[in-house]
Amino acid sequence: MISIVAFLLCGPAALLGTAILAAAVSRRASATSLVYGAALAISVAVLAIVAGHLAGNPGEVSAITLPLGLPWTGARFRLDGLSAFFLVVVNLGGAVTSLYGLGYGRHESQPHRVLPFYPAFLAGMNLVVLANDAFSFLLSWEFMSLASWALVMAHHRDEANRRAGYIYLVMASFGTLALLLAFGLLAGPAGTYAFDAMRTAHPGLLTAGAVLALMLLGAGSKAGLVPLHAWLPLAHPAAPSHVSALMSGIMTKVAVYGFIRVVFDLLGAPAWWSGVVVLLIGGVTAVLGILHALMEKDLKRLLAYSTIENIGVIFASLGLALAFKANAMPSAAALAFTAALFHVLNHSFFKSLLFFGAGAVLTATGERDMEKLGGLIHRMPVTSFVFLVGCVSIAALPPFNGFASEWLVFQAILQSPELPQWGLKVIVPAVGGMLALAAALAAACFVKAFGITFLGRARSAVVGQAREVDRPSLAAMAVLAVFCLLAGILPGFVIDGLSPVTLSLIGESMPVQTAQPWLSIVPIAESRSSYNGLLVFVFITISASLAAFVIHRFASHALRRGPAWGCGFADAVPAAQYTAVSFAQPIRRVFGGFAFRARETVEMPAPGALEPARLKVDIHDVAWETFYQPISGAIDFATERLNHLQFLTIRRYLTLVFLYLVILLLVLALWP
Amino acid sequence: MAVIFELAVQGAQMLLVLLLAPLLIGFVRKVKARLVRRQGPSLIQPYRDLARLMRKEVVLADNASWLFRVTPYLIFAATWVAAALVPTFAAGLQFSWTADLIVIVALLGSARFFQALAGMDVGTSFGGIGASREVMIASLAEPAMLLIVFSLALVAGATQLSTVAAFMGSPEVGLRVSLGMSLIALVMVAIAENARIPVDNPATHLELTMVHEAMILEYSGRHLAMIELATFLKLLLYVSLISCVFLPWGLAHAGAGPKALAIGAAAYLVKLAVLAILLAVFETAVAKMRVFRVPDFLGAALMLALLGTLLLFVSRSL
Amino acid sequence: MNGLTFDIAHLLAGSLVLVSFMMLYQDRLFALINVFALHAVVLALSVAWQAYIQDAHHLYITAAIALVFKAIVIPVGLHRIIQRLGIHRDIETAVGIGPTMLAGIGLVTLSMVLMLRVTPEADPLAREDLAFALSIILLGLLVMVTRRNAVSQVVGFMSLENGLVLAATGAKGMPLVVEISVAFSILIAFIVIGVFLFRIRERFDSVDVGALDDYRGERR
Amino acid sequence: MTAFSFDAVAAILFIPAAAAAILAALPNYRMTAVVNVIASLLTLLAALSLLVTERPAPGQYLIVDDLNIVFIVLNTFVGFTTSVFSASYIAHELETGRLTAPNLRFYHAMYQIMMFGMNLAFVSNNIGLMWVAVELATLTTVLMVGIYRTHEALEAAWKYFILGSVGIALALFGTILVYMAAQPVVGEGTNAMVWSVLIEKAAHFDPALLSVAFIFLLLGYGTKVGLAPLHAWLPDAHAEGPTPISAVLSGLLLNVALYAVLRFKLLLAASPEAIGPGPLMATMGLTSLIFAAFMLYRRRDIKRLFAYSSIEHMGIIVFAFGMGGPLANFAGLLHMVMHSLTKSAIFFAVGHIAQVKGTQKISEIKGLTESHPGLGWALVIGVVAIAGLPPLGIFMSEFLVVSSTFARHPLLAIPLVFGLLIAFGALLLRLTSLAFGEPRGGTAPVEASYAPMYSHLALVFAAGIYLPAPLVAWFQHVAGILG
Repeated sequence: MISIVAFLLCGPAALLGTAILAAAVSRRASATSLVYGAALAISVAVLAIVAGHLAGNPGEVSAITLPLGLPWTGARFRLDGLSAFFLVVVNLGGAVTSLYGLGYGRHESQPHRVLPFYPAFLAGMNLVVLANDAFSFLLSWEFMSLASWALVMAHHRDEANRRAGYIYLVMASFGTLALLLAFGLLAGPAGTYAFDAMRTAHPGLLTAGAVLALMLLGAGSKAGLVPLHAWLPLAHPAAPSHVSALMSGIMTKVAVYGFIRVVFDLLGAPAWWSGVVVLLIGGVTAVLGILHALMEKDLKRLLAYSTIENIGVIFASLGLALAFKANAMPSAAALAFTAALFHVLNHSFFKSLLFFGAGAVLTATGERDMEKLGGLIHRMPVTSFVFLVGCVSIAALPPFNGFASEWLVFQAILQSPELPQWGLKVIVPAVGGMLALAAALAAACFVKAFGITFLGRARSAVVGQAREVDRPSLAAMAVLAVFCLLAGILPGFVIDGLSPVTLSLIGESMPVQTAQPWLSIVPIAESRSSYNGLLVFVFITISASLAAFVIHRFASHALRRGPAWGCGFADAVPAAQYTAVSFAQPIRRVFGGFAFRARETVEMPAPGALEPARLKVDIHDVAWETFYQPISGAIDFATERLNHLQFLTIRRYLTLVFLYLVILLLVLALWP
Repeated sequence: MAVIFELAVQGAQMLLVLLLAPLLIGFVRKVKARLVRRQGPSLIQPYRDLARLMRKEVVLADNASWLFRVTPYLIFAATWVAAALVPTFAAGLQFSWTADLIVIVALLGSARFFQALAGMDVGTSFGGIGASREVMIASLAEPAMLLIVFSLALVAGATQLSTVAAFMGSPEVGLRVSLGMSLIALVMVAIAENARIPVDNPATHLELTMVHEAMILEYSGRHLAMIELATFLKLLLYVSLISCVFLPWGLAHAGAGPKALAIGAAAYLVKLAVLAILLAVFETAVAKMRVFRVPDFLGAALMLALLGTLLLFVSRSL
Repeated sequence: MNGLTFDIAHLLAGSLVLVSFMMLYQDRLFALINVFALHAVVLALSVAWQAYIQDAHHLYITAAIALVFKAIVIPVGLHRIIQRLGIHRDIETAVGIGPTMLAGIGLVTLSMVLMLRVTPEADPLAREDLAFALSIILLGLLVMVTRRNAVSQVVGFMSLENGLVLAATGAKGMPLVVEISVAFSILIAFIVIGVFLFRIRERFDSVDVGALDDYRGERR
Repeated sequence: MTAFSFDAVAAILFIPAAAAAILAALPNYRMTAVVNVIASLLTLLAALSLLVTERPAPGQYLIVDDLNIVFIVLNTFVGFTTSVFSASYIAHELETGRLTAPNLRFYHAMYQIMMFGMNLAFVSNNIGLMWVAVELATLTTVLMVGIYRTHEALEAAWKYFILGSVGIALALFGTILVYMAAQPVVGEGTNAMVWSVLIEKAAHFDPALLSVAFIFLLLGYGTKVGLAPLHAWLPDAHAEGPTPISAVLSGLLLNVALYAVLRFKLLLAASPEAIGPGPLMATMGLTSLIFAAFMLYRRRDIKRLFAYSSIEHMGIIVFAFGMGGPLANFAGLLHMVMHSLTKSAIFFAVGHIAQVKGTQKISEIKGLTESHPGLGWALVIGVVAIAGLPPLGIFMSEFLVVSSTFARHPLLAIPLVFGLLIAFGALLLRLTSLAFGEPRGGTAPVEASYAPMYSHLALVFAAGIYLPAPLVAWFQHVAGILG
């Protein structure tokens, strides 16, 4: 009997085949629908297989070794709970994105630069999740980066995109090298690169610490942890929107998978301080990410930054899980870990949805700059509705899914008093505060995103000819919106679905949720805390419609259209509306000082001069200026200095040889 | 049978908050008026206002979208559900486990979210001002609130309000510094959230420092009524939150009989009255502060809450 | 072997080193070439002596090669080139004589130290020869390094080759293939250099490598 | 059987030599190109026949063992593909008048002599003979580098010649010293230069002599490997010579020198008291890697850019062999093969590019994937491969080198990774400006065939995914030999 992994591997294989085919036919008109259709079908098929597997025996592990890749290790692939879950995330995202691409791809100006790499990208992510030895893992990992790089370079005539692609790939290979070192440590001098072997070998404390640090560098740079995030807000928006959705919604999750796989699975029992490190990094990442997002006026960049925030949340709760696991508090660890995975799933939903929305706006108006948008809700009702759903979900508002997972995170944080170490006792609530701050700021950020883009009046002419986008795109977005709602009101099912994963990695899982009365979720005990999204949803709908009905029925339902009141001010030009920048101004005033050394200067014209006064705002990316600029400066200096060696005379070159010889001989003379 | 009774009690609570909310506002206004030696409107004036607004026709800005028209009902519904889930006269009601304190905070958050959006919908500069300032205030108030929740939960070992209330009612609580800090922080947050003086002035229009009123400037008729009602409910919610957490005396408990419930109701009314008077006195005593002083105000609340949480670790007895 | 033969071999090799030193402080091209001719002559002598004491007759060939090619043909050729290029009046040391001499002394000591570490039971004559050969090679390199002019660099290079020949002949019973290859390589070297000098003559006005060096692949 | 296979060895040497003679005589250049290709093909076939036939016992002059078969097959293969490439390339040069018919006769003859020299170096069992062969190959390439007779070409050739002949001298001295060390043990005469004899008796040689010898050999042959700071000739020779020669230099000649170094490393490793060759080689390798990585940034000439990348990769290979151990040696061999294939493919691409764009200046070549998709994407794949990204072969070897190093000497892995990253940044930077952006420069189509280029890339790609078991076993055996 062929193991299920073999079936699953057919997916990526087929995707690669599609990629090659696409490279051949990419200049035909029919290529777009062909490629995306194929990708859709394959993703759905893989989903079906995984679903069948989970429905049948979720705990069961099946592995296979192909005679490929690294000789004497072979290409090993393995399906366990964790990879099954991430397979679902990847292929769900892949399927929806392909559906979206069926419509969106038609507007692509250079399809031959997108179509071949899109399936390859999907295949890469699938393989990463299935890989079971260091070599295949890294190969798929870097292949994934490479394919996405090609997609980022799709619109290569734009200088900014080229720069984004460059920084992206350099950071990516930096991450890969870090992972390579980590695996080198785990494999040991004998070079046992199979994960199974690493799992059994329990490294010492120092090694474990080094591996953790390297994983934070490697997986973190891909996921976008501060300060390794610099490439992310450049690269994600540069790609075509559906690819941005994949990169932001799915690829970052693959990075999270890598982190979990190594730190929770291969590394064995963690030390408590590892939890501290991950927690702090997560918290800082969350706050800084969302603050940057608030300062953005480019819609896609805003979304990219908010991805950084969500990654921060995920890593923070992973850190919690580590801390609890280290202190033998399996139930709390299971709670935190479940929260992390749940948030992974949710973020893949709403972030893809939001990027799709941004893509729709881009197709309709050709604009990403929110300052030129506004009032789209009248022209694109459906898009704006689903986008709103996305915003509500990502802002962690009940009864949508974002809230469910954040609620679980907070519940996990509330377990901290049982932790023995003082450091953790103090840090965990502080991080909790950071996460709360991040959540509140996220709400603010997406009020801005939706309000400036879709509400108000049109800020430029491009909005005038905006049309609702094509059906496939709308369908994709609608599907995701439904997912967001369902995961929000029926979280119990998701949590129970995750229990095998937690069971395998933590050793315990959360209590069964779907058995609870009224389908509410109860992490520990009902007396402690509980949440019932379904009922909240029902109550709100009932009472809202009830109120509406009562008033319309018994009071008045008269309605008259008139000019806006605006405290009696005459109807001002649309430019007088609040803009993205001005909307963020109060928050910039509050946090800008320390977060990005923001400075506002007012340029007053000379007395009597006619030009208007100007308010100049300059914002600095502290991480960029603290880490990246010095490095590039140093490289610049070094190259400048060494470059002189290209311009010596032959005699001087001979002198070099001569000196080298003499030095070596001296060494030899002094050799004991 | 018992279930029916429980449901009845729950329903009673929902209606109660709905009916009491305008009265509370009226009472506060009355007291404030008396404090400055004015006659002031009658206690039921808010009811009259609401009824009048509901009968009036709605004047809708040309640019207003469907969101603008749906929002009032959403805000009302969210606030009402939240308010109905806070124990007023009795804890541990039928649906109390639907949502714990965090969820209640989040429900208010979603109400605010939609209100801010509605403020931006018409596209006047006032709406923008209101929305941007509101989210700024919220971005500080919500973390503070959550930290308060943390410290309560760490003391009571739960975020379930009924449990917290029961615990706070029980003798082993004693007097704790951290709880005091949380109380102060909670009051500050409540003031900010309800747009009361000194953070915002509910009684003014056309003042560039206004926040809440600026967002609802374009509303009229039944929509305005809904929003006003939601505002009243919010105030009631916070008052009853404070009362049930910090003055849990007389609170009837799960499965209690009619007598206990009656006592609870009476106690609840008394608490409301006391807190309302305190609020009125406070508001008359202090002056409105500049908008950009508000972050400092809330920052103080945040720090207090965090401090309260951390103190819990330093010593269990504090 | 008896002391006398050893001393003579020693003497010749030593004098070869001495001549190398003489090369170091020549700053006129003609003088340099003349000293090189002397160098070649001494080399021929010592090779011949080696052939005698090892009674390895093929070494006489090497000696002849050294004498004919290095002591006569090449110096003459170089004289021609210099006259044709009209660079005989150049003063072309890059480093002062004094430092160069000091460096030379250092190099000789270095090679001595290195070679005396060789286990004594190895043939002592071979050891001494190697030590001298090594110092000659290093001095030859030093000449190349301290001279600006292409011709003198060629000379330095060939004195280096002389050191090689000395070493090779010192190695008992080393197959002829080596000597031939040495001569062979020098021949090729000379031809190629000649070709180059010729071409370079075509292109520029001097063989001064500095003239070549003004273009170094990538001008900034 | 034995006889036949020995004939194969003879053929590898004879065919190029004969071809050289013929080519020197042939007037017509189309003819010469064809003959050149055919000769290279025959040599390749002869080399391949070595794989299947059993090997002769090592004689006094020639030897065939697992170690050099790797090199021979690689050498003849790349030699063949390059001859195919050079046919079209040279035809174009002739049209543009950069070369004349006599030049060409000379060029092809030299090409075959060079192949002869390299093959001889590989099969020679006699360290003296090996030395002669290496020098022969070097001198021929010197002449080919200078073939354009431009100011730059002459300077490059002159630099190459001077530095090269110093290398020659040092290597020869090293060889003599080895003989001196062997002579007391093995006895006088040719035997004391026969490698297969030396390696058996090496344990009894005088360690001090061997150490000095190795230093001279390392520097002498290392000059041709292009290790910094002995590299100076390499970039200019690559940049100024005809592109096929650049390809051969990077792909083959460096390997010849490397092969020599390896042979002597084995010799030294066999003698316990002698200085350890590993640390020396590892240090030189790291130095070259990091140095070249930094040098990559400011290159303006596309061929010089890739020349420096050759230095970088030679550094990696030498480092790997210096580290030693089955993993590192395997990685080193694999890396060498992959680098030869990839780098020559890149030079093929660069040759086409330089011809269609009419310049070698990086700043004047842009948007290749737009103007010449086939060429541009080939360049992208090539550079991606040389930068060590999967799914191409070099990734596997770098994976092995880095991870095994880090597991054994973490502190050595840090500079290694650092160098790799720096180099990657530089290559990618140049690639971005070459292959993407607004197209710039000539847009005339390339009439030459892409077959050699793509065949190399295909091989590299296949190797990155799947290494056949026999190949692996063979490499592992060789890695075992290398200790």
